[in-house]
Amino acid sequence: MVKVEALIRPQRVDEVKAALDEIGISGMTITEVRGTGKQKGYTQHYRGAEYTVNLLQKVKIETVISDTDVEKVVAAIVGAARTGEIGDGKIFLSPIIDAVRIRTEERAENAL
Amino acid sequence: MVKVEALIRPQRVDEVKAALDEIGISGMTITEVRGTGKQKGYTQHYRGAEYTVNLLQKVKIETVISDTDVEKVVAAIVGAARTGEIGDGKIFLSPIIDAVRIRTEERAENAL
Amino acid sequence: MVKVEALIRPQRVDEVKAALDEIGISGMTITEVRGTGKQKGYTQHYRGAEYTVNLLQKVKIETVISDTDVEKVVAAIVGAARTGEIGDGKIFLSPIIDAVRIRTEERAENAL
Amino acid sequence: MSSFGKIVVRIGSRQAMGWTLLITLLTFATAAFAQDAAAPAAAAAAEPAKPDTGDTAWILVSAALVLLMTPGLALFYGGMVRGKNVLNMLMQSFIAMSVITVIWITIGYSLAFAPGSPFLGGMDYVGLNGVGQETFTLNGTAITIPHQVFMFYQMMFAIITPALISGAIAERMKFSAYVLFIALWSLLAYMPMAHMVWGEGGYLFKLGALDFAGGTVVHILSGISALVLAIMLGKRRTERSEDLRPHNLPMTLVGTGLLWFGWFGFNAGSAIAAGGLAGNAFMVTHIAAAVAGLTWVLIEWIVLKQPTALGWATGAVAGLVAITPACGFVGPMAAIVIGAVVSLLSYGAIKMKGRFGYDDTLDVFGVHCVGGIWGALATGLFAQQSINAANTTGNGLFYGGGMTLLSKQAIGVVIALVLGAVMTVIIASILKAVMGIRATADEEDAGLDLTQHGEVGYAGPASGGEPIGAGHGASHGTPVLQPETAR
Amino acid sequence: MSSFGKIVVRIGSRQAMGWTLLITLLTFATAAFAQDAAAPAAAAAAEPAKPDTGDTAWILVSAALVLLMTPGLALFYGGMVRGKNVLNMLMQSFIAMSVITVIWITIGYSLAFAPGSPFLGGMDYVGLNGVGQETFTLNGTAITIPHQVFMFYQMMFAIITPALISGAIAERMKFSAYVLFIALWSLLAYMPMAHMVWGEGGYLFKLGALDFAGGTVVHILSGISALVLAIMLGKRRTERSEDLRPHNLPMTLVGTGLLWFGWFGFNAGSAIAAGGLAGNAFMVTHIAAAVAGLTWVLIEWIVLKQPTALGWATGAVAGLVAITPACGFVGPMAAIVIGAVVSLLSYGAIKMKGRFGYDDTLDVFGVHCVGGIWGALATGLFAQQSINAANTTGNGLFYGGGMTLLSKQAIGVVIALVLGAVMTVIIASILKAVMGIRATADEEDAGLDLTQHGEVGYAGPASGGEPIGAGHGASHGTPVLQPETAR
Amino acid sequence: MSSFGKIVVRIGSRQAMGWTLLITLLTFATAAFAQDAAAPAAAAAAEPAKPDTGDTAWILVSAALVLLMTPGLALFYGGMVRGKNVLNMLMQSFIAMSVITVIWITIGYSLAFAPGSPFLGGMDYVGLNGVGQETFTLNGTAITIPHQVFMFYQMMFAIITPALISGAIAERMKFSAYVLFIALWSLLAYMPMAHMVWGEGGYLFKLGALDFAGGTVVHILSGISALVLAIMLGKRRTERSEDLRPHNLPMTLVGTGLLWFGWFGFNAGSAIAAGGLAGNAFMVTHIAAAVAGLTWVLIEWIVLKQPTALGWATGAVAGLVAITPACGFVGPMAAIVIGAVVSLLSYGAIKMKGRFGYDDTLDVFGVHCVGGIWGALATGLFAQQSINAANTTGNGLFYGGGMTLLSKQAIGVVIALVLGAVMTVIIASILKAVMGIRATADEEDAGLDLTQHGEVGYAGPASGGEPIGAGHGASHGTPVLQPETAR
Ligand SMILES: Nc1ncnc2c1ncn2[C@@H]1O[C@H](COP(=O)(O)OP(=O)(O)O)[C@@H](O)[C@H]1O
Ligand SMILES: Nc1ncnc2c1ncn2[C@@H]1O[C@H](COP(=O)(O)OP(=O)(O)O)[C@@H](O)[C@H]1O
Ligand SMILES: Nc1ncnc2c1ncn2[C@@H]1O[C@H](COP(=O)(O)OP(=O)(O)O)[C@@H](O)[C@H]1O
Repeated sequence: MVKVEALIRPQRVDEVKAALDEIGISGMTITEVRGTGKQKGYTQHYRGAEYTVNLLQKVKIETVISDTDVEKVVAAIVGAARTGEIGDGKIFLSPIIDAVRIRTEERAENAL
Repeated sequence: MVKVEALIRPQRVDEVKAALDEIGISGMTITEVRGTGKQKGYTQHYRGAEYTVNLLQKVKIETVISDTDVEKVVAAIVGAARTGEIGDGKIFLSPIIDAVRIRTEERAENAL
Repeated sequence: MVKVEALIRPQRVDEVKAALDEIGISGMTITEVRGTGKQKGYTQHYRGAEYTVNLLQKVKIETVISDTDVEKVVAAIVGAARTGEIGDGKIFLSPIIDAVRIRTEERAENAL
Repeated sequence: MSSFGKIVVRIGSRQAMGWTLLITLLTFATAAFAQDAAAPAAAAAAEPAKPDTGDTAWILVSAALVLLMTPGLALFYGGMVRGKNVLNMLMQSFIAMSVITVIWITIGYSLAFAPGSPFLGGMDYVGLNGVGQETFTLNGTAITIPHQVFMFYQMMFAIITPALISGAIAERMKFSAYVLFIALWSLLAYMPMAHMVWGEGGYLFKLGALDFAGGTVVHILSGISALVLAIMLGKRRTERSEDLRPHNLPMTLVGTGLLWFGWFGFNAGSAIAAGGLAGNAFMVTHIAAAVAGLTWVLIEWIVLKQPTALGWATGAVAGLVAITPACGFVGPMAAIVIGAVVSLLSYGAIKMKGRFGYDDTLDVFGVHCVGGIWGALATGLFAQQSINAANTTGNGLFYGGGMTLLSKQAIGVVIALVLGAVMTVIIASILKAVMGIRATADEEDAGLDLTQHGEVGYAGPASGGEPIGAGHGASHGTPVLQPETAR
Repeated sequence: MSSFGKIVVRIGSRQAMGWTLLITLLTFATAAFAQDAAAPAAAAAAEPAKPDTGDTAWILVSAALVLLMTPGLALFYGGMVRGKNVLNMLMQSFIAMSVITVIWITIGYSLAFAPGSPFLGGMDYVGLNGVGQETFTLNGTAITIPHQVFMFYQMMFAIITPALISGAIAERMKFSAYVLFIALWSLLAYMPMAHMVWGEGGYLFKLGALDFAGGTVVHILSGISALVLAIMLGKRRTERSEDLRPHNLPMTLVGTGLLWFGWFGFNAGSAIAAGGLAGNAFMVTHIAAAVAGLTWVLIEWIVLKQPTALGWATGAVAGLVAITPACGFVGPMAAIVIGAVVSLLSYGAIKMKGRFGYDDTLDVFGVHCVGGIWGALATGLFAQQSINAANTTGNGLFYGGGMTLLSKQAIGVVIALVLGAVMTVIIASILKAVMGIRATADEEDAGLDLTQHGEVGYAGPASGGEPIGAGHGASHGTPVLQPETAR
Repeated sequence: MSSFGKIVVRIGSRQAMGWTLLITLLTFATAAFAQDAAAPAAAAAAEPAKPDTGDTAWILVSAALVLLMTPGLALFYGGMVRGKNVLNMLMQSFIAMSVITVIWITIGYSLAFAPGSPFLGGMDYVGLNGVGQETFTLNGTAITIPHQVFMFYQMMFAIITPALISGAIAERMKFSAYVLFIALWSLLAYMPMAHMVWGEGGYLFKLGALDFAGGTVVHILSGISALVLAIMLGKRRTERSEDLRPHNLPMTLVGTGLLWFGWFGFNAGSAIAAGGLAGNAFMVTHIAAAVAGLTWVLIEWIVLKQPTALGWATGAVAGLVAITPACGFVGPMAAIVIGAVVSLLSYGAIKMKGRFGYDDTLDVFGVHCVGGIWGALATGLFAQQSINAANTTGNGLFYGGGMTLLSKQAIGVVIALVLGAVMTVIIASILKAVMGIRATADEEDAGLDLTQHGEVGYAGPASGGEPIGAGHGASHGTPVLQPETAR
C-alpha cells in the first residue's frame, strides 16, 4: 500500500475530491496547513508597521491506496489541482506497511 | 521503528490517550483533520439555501514506536476508539528510518 | 528521498525556517498540532472548577529532501529548535517513494 | 399564606390545559384586535395628564437598555459553552424576545398588572385594551409616563427572566421543549409573581415587601426554576475526552459589559421617572457590581493565586443581581456590603455544586437565586426611608427598623422559591410526558447547533485565516492567475 | 408625475459632472466655514423657543442609537460572509460613517431638508449655515429640540442607508468604487427621496403619503438599488470548492441585537419628542420584530424541520424594516400582522432568488425592499388617525379610510423604486466606465480583506489556542525556561 | 506656577506612603458608612431645587454611555493583541471598573470635586458624605441634576482614563502591579488634574483654561503616563518567529463602534444638561471622528495604496480624542479641521515610534497624548463664545480672540504632561522596587492569559468547527449511535 500525500491550493479541494471519487477512491483525510516553496509571501501594514507573511495557506490531502492505483490517483490529482501557476503544490508517495479498520479490525487492503 | 497513524472520532481522543499511557506509550502528536470515507456528510440550510458538508471532523493521532510494540499499540487503539459504527476510523503503519530527540540529539529508539 | 518531520516549539518556527533557507531548503509544509511526551500539561480553574490541559501546542514542519541532505537538515533543525529544556521536540525520518510537482508533472528529486 | 396556597392550586389545575391556553391566547388576540380600534379613541377621552417628557425619555431609554440585556445575556452565556452549542445558547435568549413578547401583549401584561386578585391580574388589559398613550395610576401612584411605555418597559423584564433559566440547562435541552417551557413558565410563574410584587393590588405589594427592580420576580424565581429544571433534565454527557472549557471568554466579557450597561435601565429605570431616586438606583447598582467583581477576583487571588476574567465577570453579575431588589431603598455604603457579600455567597454556592452533583451548567442557581435571596434580605437590613419615601414599611434592621421589613422580605423570598419550584416541576413534568425535554445522546454529542438548528456557529478555514494568493500592491512572488477554467 | 420625471432628468444630467460635484463640495465647505462664524450669532438673535429638555434628551439618545445601528449592521453582515472578506464587509459600513457625514454637513442636509423645489432642497443650509442651537419649524410643525440635534439625528439615517446596500454586493466589489458609489448615491438618490418625504415642502409630504421613519427613504430605496447594483456587478465566483457558509453566526446575532436596540432610536426617535407617539412607535417596532422573528422560525420549523438562528435574525430584521414606515401610525395588533406577513413575503422573495439567478449576497432586496414595500402599503391598510393626529390623510383601508391613503402610499413606493433603480444604473454605469467597479478574479479569490485593505481579519495560532509553556502556579511538569538566546 | 510645583512635591512625598494610603481608604470607608445614615436626611433638609427631568434623563444615559466605553476600549485594544494575551488585555480595562469605583466613592470624588486647594479637593465628600439626591452648585453654576448623578457621571471618566494606559504596556505587565499602578495613579495623577480643571475652585478653571470633556484630564494625562510607563517597562519580547498581527480586527472594529457611541455621552453629556450645548458637542464629536477616520484612510491610500480597517478605526478614535476638549466651544467647520489635522499628527507620531525604539504597544501616546494636545490647543484656535456663553476667557485665535485663550490652553497642556510623567515615574519606580512590574520572560512567552489569569481566551476544537455525527433530519449517512459505554 502507498500513502499519497498531496499539498494543494485550498480552492482545489473539491475538484480533487471529485476526481478521486470518480476513480473510486472515497477514503481520504484533509488537513489545513501552511507552506512555502517557490511561491513567496507578501507584506502587510498595520498602523504603518510592516509585517511579512511567508507561509501561505495550503491543504494536505492524504489517501492510502493499493499499489496498483498509484498512477491513476496521481493523474487524477494532478488533473484536478493544476492551474499552471507557481504554488500548485506537490504530491509525495510513501510506503504503508499495514492498515487497520478500527470498526472491524480488517487489515491491509481490506481496511481501505 | 514504525509510525502508527490513527484517524479517530474526536470524542475518543482521551480514551485512546489513556489506553496508550497504560501500555507505556506517552509520546504522541495530535492533529485536527477532516475526513471522508464510508461515513458521509449532511445538509444544512442557511436562509433556505442548501449547503452540503462532506468532510467530517476527525482527529489524527501519530506516535512513533519501536517495531516490537506495534501489535500492542494497535490493539490498544482499536480497543479505545471503537464504537462499532461507521466512521470509527483507520490505523496506518509506516516505516520510520530514524528519530532524533532535539534536546539531546539522541537517535533512533532512544529518541522516542 | 526522505521526509523530515520535525515537531518543535511554536516559537521556534521562524528560526528553523531561516536555518533551512540558509542551507538551500526552501520547500516545507507546516501544521499546528498538539503533543505530549516528557513535557506534561497544567491545570486551569473556571469558576473554581478544575480543568487539566494535557496536550501542548507544537508545530510540525515537514520537508521532503534528497537522501544526501539528511544530516545537514537534521543538524540545521536541531541547531535552531533547541532550547535544552524538556519539550524541545523530535525529528522523524521516513522514506519517500516518489514526488510529483503538480504544476509541471516533474517527478522525484526534480519535483522538490 | 392560605390564599397563596389556593392560587397555586388554581394555576396548577389550569396547567393541565396548557395547550388549550395557547389556543385561547390566539382567541384573545383576535378579540383584542377588534377592541384595538376603539381603544385609543376611548383613551383620548380620558387623558388624565400630559406625560413628563424627561421621565418618558428616561423610560424609553431604559426599555431599550433592558431589551439589550437579552443579547448581553446571550453573549455572557454563549461564550461559556462549547463551540458546538453556541448558537443554541444564543437562541435560547433571543427566542424569548419573540415568544414572551407575544404572550405579554396578548394576555401577560394583563395577568401581571391589571386589577384582579392579589395573586393574579384580571383581564382588563388583554390585548393591550385600554393601554394607551396617556398617563395612568398604579397602586395609587400617578405615573408620569404613557401607559404603553410602562407596559413595554415591563415587557423587557418578562423577556429576560425566562432566558436566565437557559444557563442552567445549557448544552442538552430540546429546543422545542425549551420554547414551550418558557412560554408556559412565563404565564404560570412569572405573571403571578410579578402581579404579587408590582401589580395593581398585588399581595406582596400590599404586605409591604420591597422589591425595587426584581430580586424576587426576576432572580429568585428564575434561579430556583433553573435549578429544578437542571435536576429534572439530568447531567450533560461530559465524558472526560472533551474540552469543556468556555469556548470564547472574550464573548462572555462583552456580554458582561452589555449586561452591566443594560442593568442601569433595569434598576434605575424602575424608578419610572428621571430624578433623584433613579440616580440613587443607578449609583448603588454600579457600586455593588464593581465591588462584587473585585471581591470575586480577590477570593480567587487568595484561593487560586490567579484572578480570572471569568471570575470577575461572574462576580460583577452576582453584584448586579444582589442589588436589584435593594437599589431603590439603600445607600452607597450598603451597596458595598451587598456587593462584597454576594460574591462570597455565590462563590461558596458554586463550590457546593460539586458536592450535590446536579449540573447547573452556567451556575444560574449560584448566581441568580443565591444572589437574589441575599439582595432581598439585604433590603431588609439596609433600607432607609430617607432614600425613598415610597417605602412605608420602614427602615431595615441596621437602620433601626427592627425585624418588620426583614420578615416581610423573607416572605417574598419564600413565595418566589415555592412558586418557581412548583411551577417548574409541573410544567417540566408535563412536557417530559408529552414530548420529552432532553436532546438525545447523539444530538448532544454532535452539538445542539447542528442538531437543533441545522447550523454551525463558525465555518470555513480556521477563522478566516490567511487567504492564499498574492497581496495587492505588495506581492513578493508571482501573482496567482486564476484561469477561466477555475470558475 | 411629470414634474418628477423632470427632476430625475435634471439630476441625471448633473451626474455627468460627478467629479465636478465633489470638487464643488469642497468649495461649499470653504464658503460655509466663513459663514460659520456668523451663524450662531444670528441664531441667537432669533431664538424662538427654549428646547424641551426631555425631548432633546430623547433625540440625543436616539441619534446615538441610530449611529450604533451602523456598527450593528456591520456585524450583522460581517458574520455572514467568509472570513477572508470580513474586514471589507465591516468597512463598507464603517466608511459610510465618514463619507456620508462629510457630505451631509456640507451640502446633504440642505438638499434634503432646506426649502427648495418639491423634489430637492435648496442651498439655505449649505455648510450648516443657519442650523443652530435654537428650535425651529419644519413643514409647519414646531420642533421642540435644537435644530442641530434634528440635523444630526437625520444624518444618522443618511449614514446607514447606503451601508445597507453593501450586503447585496458583498465579497466582490472594489472598495474605491464602493466609496464613490455611496457618496454619489447619497447625493443623487437619498437626498431627493428624503426631501420628497420629509423635507420642507416635499412632494410626497404634501401629497399626504406617510412614511414615519423611512420605509421608502431608507429601505425601498436602498433595497432596489442593492438589487440593481448586484445585477450590474455580476455573481460572485463561488466555485463549489469553497465553504460558503456564514463564517461567524454569533457575530450576526450580536449585530441583530444591536440593530434591534438601535432601531428604537430610529423609529421612536422619529416622533422628534418624548411622548405618547414615541411610545407607540417603540411598542409596535418591538412587536413587529418579535413576531416576524417568530414567524420566520415557524416557517423553517415546518419547511426544514429545524428553526435556524440565522432565520430568526433575518425575520427580526425584516420585521423591523416593515414596521419602519408604519410605526407612528398603527397600533399593536396591526404590528402583529405586519410582522407575521413580512416574514412570509421575505422568505418567499429569498427563495425566488435562486430562480432569477442574481447574486444578492445577503438578501438586501428580499429583506429591505420587499419588507419596505410591504410596510409602506401596510401603513395604507392599518393607519389610525387616533394614534397620530398629524396623519391628516386618513385612516387605512382596514380602518375605514378607503383607498385614499393606500393609493398615496403606492405612489411613494413607485417613486422610491424608480428613483433608486435609475440613479443606481446611472452612477454604476459611470463608475464602471471610468474606473471599474469589480475586484479582479484574483482579488476575489484571495479575499477582499487582503486585496482591498492589505489586512486579515484573524491572525495568529488558531484563535489564540493553547499557549505553550507551563501554567503559573499550577504546573504538572517542568517549567519551560526560555534561555536568554531565545530573545 | 510656583504653587503647582509645590503640589507635585506634596503629592510626591505622600507617594512614599502608598500602602498606608490604601489602608487609610478602608478607614475612610468605615467612617463614611457611619455618616451615610445621616447624609440623606440632611440633604432632604437642604433640597435647593427639583432636578430637571430632561437634564437628569440625559446625564443618566450619558453615564451609562461612558461606562460602556470601558468595555468598548477593552474590545478595541483586545482585538489588536495576540490571542494569548486577549483576556489580560480585556481585564486591564474591566478591572478598572471595580478598582476605580471603590476609590472614587470613598475618597476620589472628594479629592477631585470638593472645595479644597486649587490643586486638590478637600475631604467634604469623603464616603459620598453630603452627595445626595438634590441638585447643587459647582463653580458658581447651578447644576440641574441630582448631585449623585453628577458624581457617578464623573466616576465613569475616572474609570476609563487609567484603562487607556493599558494599551501602551500590553502583553508584558504583571497584573498585580497593573492593578496597584492604576489605583495609585488615579489618586495621585487623575484626582489633582480633574480638580484643577473641573473641581470647585480648581486652578485651571480659575485661570480660564478650557477643557470641555477631558482633553487634558483624560487624554494628555493618560497618554503621557502611558509613554513613560511603556519606557520604564521595556519592550516586549517580540522575536521574529511570532505572528504579531492583531489577532481579531473585527473585535477592534466593534470596540471602535462602542467607543464612538459612548463618546456621545462623554462629550455631549459634559454639558450636564440636555440642550443646545449638548447638541453642539454631540455634533462636533461626530464630525471630528468621521473626518479623522476618513483622513487616516486617505493617508494610507496615498502612502500604502490600501486603506486599512485598523487605520480607519485609529483615525476615528484620534478624532474623538482631539475634539474632546473642544466640543463645547467650537463649531462644525472647526471640527472638520480638528479631525483632519489630528490624523496627520497621530499618523506621524506613530511612524516616529520606530525611530525612538520604545514599545508603546497600541500607540496610546500617538493617539491620546498627541491627539489630546492638538485638541487642547485647537480649542485655543477655534473657540467661539457665541457657541458657549460659559466660555468667558474669549474667542480662539482664529476667531479674533488673540493669544489669550491659546496661552492658557498651553498651560493646561504643560501641567498635564508634567503631572502625568512625574507621577508615573514615582509610582512605577516604587512598584518596581517593591514587587516588580514586569511579567517574567516565560510568562510573556506563554501568554499573560495563561500566566496572569490561568485561563485561555479561546478553547476547544478550532472555534467550534464541524461537530462530528450526523445532522438531524437531513442526514446522508448512517447516524452515529453512541453506545452506553461511551458515557
Ligand atoms: N520539499 C517540500 N517538502 C514538503 N512540502 C513542500 C516541499 N516543497 C513544496 N512543498 C509544499 O508545496 C507547496 C507549493 O510549493 P511551491 O514550490 O510554492 O509551488 P510549485 O509546487 O508550483 O513549485 C508549498 O507551499 C509547500 O506546502
Ligand atoms: N483510504 C484512506 N486514506 C486516508 N484516510 C482514510 C482512508 N479511509 C478512511 N480514512 C479516514 O478514516 C475516517 C473514517 O473512515 P470511514 O470509512 O468513514 O469509517 P470506517 O473506517 O468505520 O469504515 C475518514 O473520515 C478518513 O479520515
Ligand atoms: N513517540 C512520539 N511519536 C510522535 N510524536 C512524539 C513522540 N514523542 C514526542 N513526540 C512529540 O514531540 C513533542 C515533544 O516531546 P517531549 O517528550 O515533551 O520533549 P523532549 O523531546 O524534549 O523529550 C511532543 O509534544 C510530541 O508532539
